[in-house]
Amino acid sequence: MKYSYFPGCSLKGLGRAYEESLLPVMKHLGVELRELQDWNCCGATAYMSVDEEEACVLAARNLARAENHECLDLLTPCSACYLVLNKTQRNFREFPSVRASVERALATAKLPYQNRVKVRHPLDVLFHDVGIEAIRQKVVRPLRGLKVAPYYGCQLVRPYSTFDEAWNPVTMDRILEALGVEVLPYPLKTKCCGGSLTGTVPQVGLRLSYILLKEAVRRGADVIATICPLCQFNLDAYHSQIEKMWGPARIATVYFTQLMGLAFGLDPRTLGLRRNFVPMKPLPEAAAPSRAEKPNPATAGQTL
Amino acid sequence: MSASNGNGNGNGNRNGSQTGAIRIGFYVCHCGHNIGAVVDCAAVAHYVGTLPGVVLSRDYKYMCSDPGQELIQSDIREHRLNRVVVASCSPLLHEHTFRTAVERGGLNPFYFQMVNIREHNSWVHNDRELATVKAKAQARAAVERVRYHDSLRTTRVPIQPDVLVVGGGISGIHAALTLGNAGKKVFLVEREPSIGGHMAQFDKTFPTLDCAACILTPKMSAVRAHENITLWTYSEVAKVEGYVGNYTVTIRRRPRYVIEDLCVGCLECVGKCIYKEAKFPDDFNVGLSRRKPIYIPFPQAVPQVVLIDPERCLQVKTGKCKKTCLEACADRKAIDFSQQEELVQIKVGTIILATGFKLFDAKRIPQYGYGLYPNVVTSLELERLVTSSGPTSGEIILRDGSKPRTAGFILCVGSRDTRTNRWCSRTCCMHSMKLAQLFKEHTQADVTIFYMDIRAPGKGCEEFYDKSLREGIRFVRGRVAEVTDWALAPEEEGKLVIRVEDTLAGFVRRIPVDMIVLAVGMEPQADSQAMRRLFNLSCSTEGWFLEKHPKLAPVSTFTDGIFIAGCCQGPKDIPDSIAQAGAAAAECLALIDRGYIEQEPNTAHIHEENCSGCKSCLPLCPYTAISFDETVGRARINEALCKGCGTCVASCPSGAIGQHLFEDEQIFKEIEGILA
Amino acid sequence: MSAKPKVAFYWCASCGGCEEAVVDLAEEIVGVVEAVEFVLWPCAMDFKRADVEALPDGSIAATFLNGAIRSNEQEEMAHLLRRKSQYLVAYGACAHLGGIPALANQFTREELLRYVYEESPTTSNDAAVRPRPDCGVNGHRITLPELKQMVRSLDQVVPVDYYVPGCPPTPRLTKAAVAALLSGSPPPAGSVLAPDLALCEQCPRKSTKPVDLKFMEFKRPHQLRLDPETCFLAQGVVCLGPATRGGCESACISGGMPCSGCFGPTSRVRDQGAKILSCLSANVEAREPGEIEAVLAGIPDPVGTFYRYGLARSILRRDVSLAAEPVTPRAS
Amino acid sequence: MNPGTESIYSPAHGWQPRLVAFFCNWCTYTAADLAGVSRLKYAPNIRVIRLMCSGRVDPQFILEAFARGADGVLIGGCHPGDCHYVEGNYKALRRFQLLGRLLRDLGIEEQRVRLEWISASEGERVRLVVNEMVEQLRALGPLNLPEKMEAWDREMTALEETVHAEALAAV
Amino acid sequence: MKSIKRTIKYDADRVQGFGREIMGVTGCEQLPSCIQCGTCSGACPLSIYMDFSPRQVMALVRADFKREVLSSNTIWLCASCYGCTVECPRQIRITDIMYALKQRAIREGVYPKGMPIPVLAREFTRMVLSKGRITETLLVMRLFLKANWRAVLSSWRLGLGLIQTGRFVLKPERIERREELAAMLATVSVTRHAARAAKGRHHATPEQLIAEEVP
Repeated sequence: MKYSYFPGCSLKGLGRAYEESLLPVMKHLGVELRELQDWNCCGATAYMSVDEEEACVLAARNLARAENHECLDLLTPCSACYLVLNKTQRNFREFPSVRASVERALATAKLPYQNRVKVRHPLDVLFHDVGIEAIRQKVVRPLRGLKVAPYYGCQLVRPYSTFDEAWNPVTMDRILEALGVEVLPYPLKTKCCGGSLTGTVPQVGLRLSYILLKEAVRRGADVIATICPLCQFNLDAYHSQIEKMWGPARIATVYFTQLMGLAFGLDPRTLGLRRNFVPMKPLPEAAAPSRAEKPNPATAGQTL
Repeated sequence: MSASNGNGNGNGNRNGSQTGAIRIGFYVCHCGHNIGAVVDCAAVAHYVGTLPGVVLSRDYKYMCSDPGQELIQSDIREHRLNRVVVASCSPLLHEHTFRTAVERGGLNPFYFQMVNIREHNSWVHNDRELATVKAKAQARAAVERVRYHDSLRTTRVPIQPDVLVVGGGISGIHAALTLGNAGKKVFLVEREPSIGGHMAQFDKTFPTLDCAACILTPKMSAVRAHENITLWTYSEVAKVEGYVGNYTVTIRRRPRYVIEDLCVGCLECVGKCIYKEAKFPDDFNVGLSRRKPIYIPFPQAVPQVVLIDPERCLQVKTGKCKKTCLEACADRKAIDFSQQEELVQIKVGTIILATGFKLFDAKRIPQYGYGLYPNVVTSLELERLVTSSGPTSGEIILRDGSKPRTAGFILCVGSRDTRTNRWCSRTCCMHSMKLAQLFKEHTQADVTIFYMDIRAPGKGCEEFYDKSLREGIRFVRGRVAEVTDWALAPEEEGKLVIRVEDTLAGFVRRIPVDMIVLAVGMEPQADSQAMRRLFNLSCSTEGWFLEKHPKLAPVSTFTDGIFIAGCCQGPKDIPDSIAQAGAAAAECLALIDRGYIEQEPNTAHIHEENCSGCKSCLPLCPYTAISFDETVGRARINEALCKGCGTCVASCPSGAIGQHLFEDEQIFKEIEGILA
Repeated sequence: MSAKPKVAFYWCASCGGCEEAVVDLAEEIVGVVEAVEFVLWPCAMDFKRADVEALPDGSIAATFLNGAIRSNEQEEMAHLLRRKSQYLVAYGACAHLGGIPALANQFTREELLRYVYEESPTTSNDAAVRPRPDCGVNGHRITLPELKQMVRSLDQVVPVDYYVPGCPPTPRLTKAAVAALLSGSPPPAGSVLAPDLALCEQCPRKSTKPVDLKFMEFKRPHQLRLDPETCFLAQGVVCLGPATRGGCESACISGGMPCSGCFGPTSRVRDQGAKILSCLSANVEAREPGEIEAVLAGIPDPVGTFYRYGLARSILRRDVSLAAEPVTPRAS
Repeated sequence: MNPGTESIYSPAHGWQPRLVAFFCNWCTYTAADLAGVSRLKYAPNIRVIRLMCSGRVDPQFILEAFARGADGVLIGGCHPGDCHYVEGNYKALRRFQLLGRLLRDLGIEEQRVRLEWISASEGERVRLVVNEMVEQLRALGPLNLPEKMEAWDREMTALEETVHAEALAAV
Repeated sequence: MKSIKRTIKYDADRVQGFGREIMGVTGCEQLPSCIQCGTCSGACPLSIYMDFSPRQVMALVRADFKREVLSSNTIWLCASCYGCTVECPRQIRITDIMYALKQRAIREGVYPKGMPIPVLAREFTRMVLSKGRITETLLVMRLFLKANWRAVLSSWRLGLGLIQTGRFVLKPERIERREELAAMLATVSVTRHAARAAKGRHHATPEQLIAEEVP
C-alpha cells in the first residue's frame, strides 16, 4: 500500500507529535507514505476568508502535484487540509468559473490537473484499506482497561467525508476497539473544539474546548483520542486558562495514532507523547498479548 | 363490444364527408396573460391566416370559455369551416372541450387539431420573439395536419360493473361502502390480516377528539357484513390485465393457516399455544407489546379471525409441534396447516387504489436520537401508548416505568427537508397538537411543541391550535438541531436535552425533557413503485401516485378506470381521505352507470388490400389484437382489443397499417409544418 | 411502318442486366418487335444520338430507360429522351431507385475516383492517371462524360411516367408494361408497374413464417445451413421481402437467397430501408441496450443491407455529411 | 423550409437549432406539460409532436424530420417497465439503436438523435434534456439538409435550365 | 437605567442588490430557499455568542441589510465547523455563505472593532504569500503583536509550555518554488481585479489589504 502524503503545516509545527506517531504506525502496518515534494499550505479556513479562488489555487497546487506524483491517493492527516482539498475538488467540479481560474493558475506552473486525486484521511485508509483485522493482528500490548473518548472534531466528517457517517462516525471507534481500549459513548465526538477562536477570542473558543473536556471527564474517560492537530492543541494546551475560567476538566488528549503505536508496542518515546501539556496517565497493567481480543460488546455499537 | 351508434371507428372518410375545398378555421387563445404575455397571439393569427386553406384566423382571450366555444360553432356555420385548429393549452386538458364545440357546430369532432402553446410554449419560454416563432410553427404543423384528418367515431365498450378496491384503510373502507351501498359489487383487498389501516391504530382524531375506534369500528364491521362487499384480507394484487371496463385481476391470498369461515375469533387457540409467553413484537402496537405465533391483530380486527405467523409458528417452520392450538379449536376445525397460497382471478370494470402511506423512519435523522435514546418515541408509538386498548392501557410512561414530567414534540421529522422528504406531511402539526393535548391530559406534564410553521388550515383546525395554546402547551418556533443526553447544567442531568433556536424569542436554548415525541412524516409505501407498475400508473417524483390533473381530475389517473384515494396520492388527514374515497367511488359509479366506455378512436387498422401477410406485426401487439387470417393470408386487427399505441403501424414494412388520429400522412405533414 | 409506335431503349449507369432482361423475353420479343418500331437501342441496334435528336419532340411513344444517372452524358440523354418521348419509363431498379450504383452516394466523387483508379487492390496506376472530361491524346481532343457528385434515380433528373421495378425486371412485367402502355387506357401516371403488395404475399415460404417472430440473432446466408422451405426471417436471415414490392415471382427466394429489396417499397412507404429496419429491430428479443446491440450486430452494414437498391431514392439520399463539391461549369 | 412560404424566423436571431421531439402521450408529453405548469424554462428550439407511444415513432419520421430541416430529434418515452402499452418503449429502443447506427453511417452525428425515458412526473428532466440537447446541437452546428438537398439538386437544374432555354428558343 | 434604543429600520438602511449579489456567489445559490427554521443556529456551537444568529444572517442578507451583516461578529465567530451546512433542511451551504460575507467584509474593510480574527486571516494570507507555508507559532506571535499585544503577556505560559514540549518553532517553514506559487496566485487576483475594475467598483488587492492596519 502506497500513498502520497500531504502533512500540512501543523504536522511540522504544533502538531508534530501527530506525524511522529503516524509515520511509524503506518510503516509498521506496511503502508508506505511518500511525502509530496514542495507542498504548500492548503490555505485552511483563514485563506478562504480572504479570497476563495486564491484559496482554491493554493490547494490545487498540491492536488496537481499529487496528480503528477506516483500515487493518486493523497493522504492528509489534518482535518483542515482534508476539508480544504476536498472543497477545492468540489468547487473545481461544480463551478466552471473556479475550474477556469484554477486551470489558468496551474498553467503558469505547467501543472496539468484533471481532478483525479482522491483525498484520503488516515482513518479512511486504516479502516478501509488496511482493515481492522490487520490492525488487530499487530496489537502486542492491548490497551485493556483504558477508557477513551473518541473525538473526531468537525471538519473531517463534514461536509465532504464519504468514508464515515457525518453524525456518528465510527471508524476511529472501531480502530480503538481493535487496540483493546474501552471506547466510551461520547455524544460530542463531532462537536467543534473552537478552532482558531481559542487563540483569537479565548473566552469563546476555550469554552467550546472546556465543554468537550468536561463531558469526557464526566463520562469517566482516561484520555481523549483525536485525529486533528488543531483539536489536539486546543484540548491540550489551554488547561491552565480553562481551569481559571470554569474550573478543572483535566484530561489528556492524544492522537489516535499514538494509542496505536502504544498498542503495537512501538517505543513510546518515539511517538511524541512527551509533547503533551497534559500527559497521559500511565497505562493500566500491561496485559498479555491476545489475538482473539474481541471488541467490548458494551461499546461495540452506540445503542443504549 | 357494442357499437351502439352504428359505425365502428374504421370508417375513415378521407378529406371529409364535406366535398369541396378544405376550409380551415384557426383560433389562438390568449388564455388571459398566460399565453398572451409571452406569445404574440395576433401575429400568430395573422401568420396562420396567410396559409393556404385557412379561411379564418382569429385570436381570442379565452377560447375555452362559453363565448369562445360559441365562436367556433357560429364560425363553422357561417364560414362553412370544415376543419378547426385551436392553439391554446395542452390537449390533455381541453381537447375534449373543443372537440365537443366542433361537434356542436355540426362538424365531425375529429376534424379538429389542438396546438399546445401554453404548457409547451408560453409557460416554458421567456423570449417573446422566439416563443412566437415557435407558436407559428406549432400552429402551422396543426394546420398542415388537419387537412388530412378523417371523420371518425368513438366506439363504446360495455363496462363490467364490479369494482376492485385495493387497500382497507379508512379510504378503501369508505370507497367500498359507498359503492356497496350503491348496489355495486366490490372486492376489497387488504394486505394486512385486518382492515382498518393506520386509523385503527389511533386513539382519538383531531380536531374533534372523537374516539377513532368508535367511528372506525362500525365501518369496519359494516364492510364485513355488507352483502355487496367481498373482503379479502392478507391478500395482494398479483397481476392486472385488461383495460377500463374490463380488467382481469389476479389476487394472491396468503395462507393464514386458519379457515376464515370457520374461525369465530374465540381466541382459545391463542391461549393454548405452545408458546406460553407472547414474545414476538406486535406490529399493530408498533413493537411496544408482544404477541404469539397465533394471534389476532387487534381486538377489533375485521375479520375477527386469528392467523398464524409462518415465520414464528413451530408447526409451520419445523412441522414439529404439539399443535395445542388444534386441540383448543377442537370441533370447529378452523386451523388448517395445509393451507397454501391461493390465486384468485376476478373481473372488474374499475379499480380504486387506496394503498396508503408508510411512516418516515426516524432513524434516518440520527441527531434526534431515535433508536439511541429509549425515551425518544415516534408519534405513532405515543398514539399506541395513549390508547386505552394499547400496551400500557393508556398510560404514558417512560421506558423505566416512571411518568414523564416534561415532553417535547419535534415536528417535521423527515418532512420539509430536501435531504429526506421535501414535502409537508400536512397532518403532523394537528396530529402533534392532538397528542400533546392528550399527553397533558394523561400526565399533566409540561409539553412543548417545536415547530417550523404551524399548519392548521382545515375546518376546526385553527380553533384546535387555539385550544392547545390555551391549555398551556408551549410552542417554540424553531427546528430542533439535536437531541442529546449530555448535561451542561444540573437541571439537565439524566434528561434528554433539546438544542434549538427559539427563533421568535431570538435565543438558542437548551431544553431538558423526559420524553421526546417525533412527529414522523408520511412517505409513499415501500412498494409503491411495484404497485405503480402493476396498475400502469405514474408516480410523482416523490413516489406518490400521480393524479391525472391536480385540480380537474384529482382522483383519476392516466390509466382510465383506475382511481386513487387517500394517502397513496399524497399526505392527507382523515376527512380529506374520506372525501377522496367518496370522489373515487363516484367516478367509478359514473362509469358503471353510464354502462359503456367511450373509446378514443385512435385504433390501428389494416388496409386489407395492402397487407401482404408478412406477420411481422403480430408479435408486436401487447394486446393480441392482431391475428392472422389463414384463409385470406392477411393480418386482422380487432379494434376492440387495440389500445392505439401504434407500434404495429410504425413497424408495418409495407405501410399497410394505419392509425386513426395518427396516420402516417398526418404525422409527415406535422413534421413538415413544424419545421416551416 | 410508321403506324407502329416508336419505342426507344437506353441504358445509363447500369450493369446491362436490364438489357438482358429484354432479351429474356425470348421468342416473345418477336411479338414486341413486330408491334413497335425501335428508334434507339444502343445495345442492339445502330442508332446514334443524332438520330434521336432528329426526331420531332414527343414522337417516341415510349422510352424504356434503365440505369441510374451519374454522368453528364446520361443526364443529357435523359433530358433528350424525355423531350422526344410521350412516356418515359424508368426501367429496372437503377432507373427506379438509383440501384446498386447509388451505394456510391456514401462517398464523395473524389473518394470514388481515387479508390477505383489508384487504391483498389487490383489497380496499378503509379502515374495516378484518371479519366478527365476533356483532354488531348496524340493531338486529338477527347471529351469524356463527367461523373456527377451523386447518383440519382431517373425521376430525380427528369419527370418519369412509369416505373418498371426490379434488378432486373422480369420478362412478365416487361411484357405487361409494354402492353399496358400500348393499350388505349394506360395506368395512372407515376405508377410502378408491379403489384403494390409486399413480396411476402406471394412468397412460397409464406406459410412457414411464424406468427411470433423473434430475433435472437441475425445471420448472413453463408453463415448457416439454410432450410430451403422455411421463411428466411424465421431462420434469422435478413430478408427484405416484407418491405419490398412483389412481382418478381420470388426469383431469389426460389433460388435460395433472401430478398434484397430490388423492387423497392410499396406506394405507401417513403423509405424502404427505414421501414424494414423498424420492422426487424422491433422484433428483436432483448431488452437491455447491450443485449439489443449484440443481436443487431448481426447486421454489420445497415446501409448496404437496407438500401442496397434504394439509397438514391431514400429520404436522406446519401451520406449527408459529404461536403458538396462546387458545380463545375458545363463543357458544352 | 417549405418553398413558397416566408420564413418565420427573423434574421435577428441568427441560426437557431431546430429540435423536433416525438413525445409519448402518457409520460414525456405529460412531463412536458408538468414542466409548463411548473413554469420551468427551457430553450424554445424544441417542437413537440405528440404520439400515443414511443413505439409509434416510425424511423421514417426521424429521417423526414432531418430532411425537412431538423438539427436534432428527441424521442421521449416511458421508463422501461412503465410503458402504458406494456412495451412500446422497448420497441422504440431497439429501433433507435439500429437507426442510430444507420444514421451515423449516413453522416448524421450520434448526438443528433436521442432517446430519453422521462416519466410524467419528471418535468425537470424535460427541461434538462431539452436544454442539454439544444446546447449540443448548437455546438454541432446546423445540419442544413434542406439547403444541402437544394444544393445537390442545383447540380441538375443547370442542364434543366439549358434544356428549357433551348426548348423555348426552338419555339 | 438602561439606555433606550430605537431599533426601527428604514428602507434606506438596505443596500439593494446585496442579497442577490451574495446569492450569485458560487456555493450560495440555495440561499433563497431558506425557511428560517433556525436549525443552523441550533446546530451552531457559537451562535450563543453571535450578534445575529446564522438564521438571522440569512434573513438579513436576503433583505439586503449589508452593513448590519458585515459589521456583525457573527461571520467572524463562525469557526467553519460546517454543522449548519450538513444540518440545513434546504441544503443551504451556510458556511460558504459566511465565507462569502467574510471576503466582502475584508474587501470593504468593514468589521467589528477589536475583532482579531480578520487580522489573523490577513496575517495568515501574508505568510502563505511570502513563505508558502505557515509556521503557527510565528503566526500567533504576529497576530498578538498586531491585534492584541497584551495577549502576548498573558500567554507567556503557553509559550513556555510549547518550548518545553518542543513545539515552538522559530525557523519559518518555506517552500522552494515560492515564485511559482506567487505567479499562480497572481493569475487569479489579476484577472479578477481586472473584472472588478471593469464593473466600475473599487476593491483593494490582497497586498493592499495586508498593508492595511486594524483601525
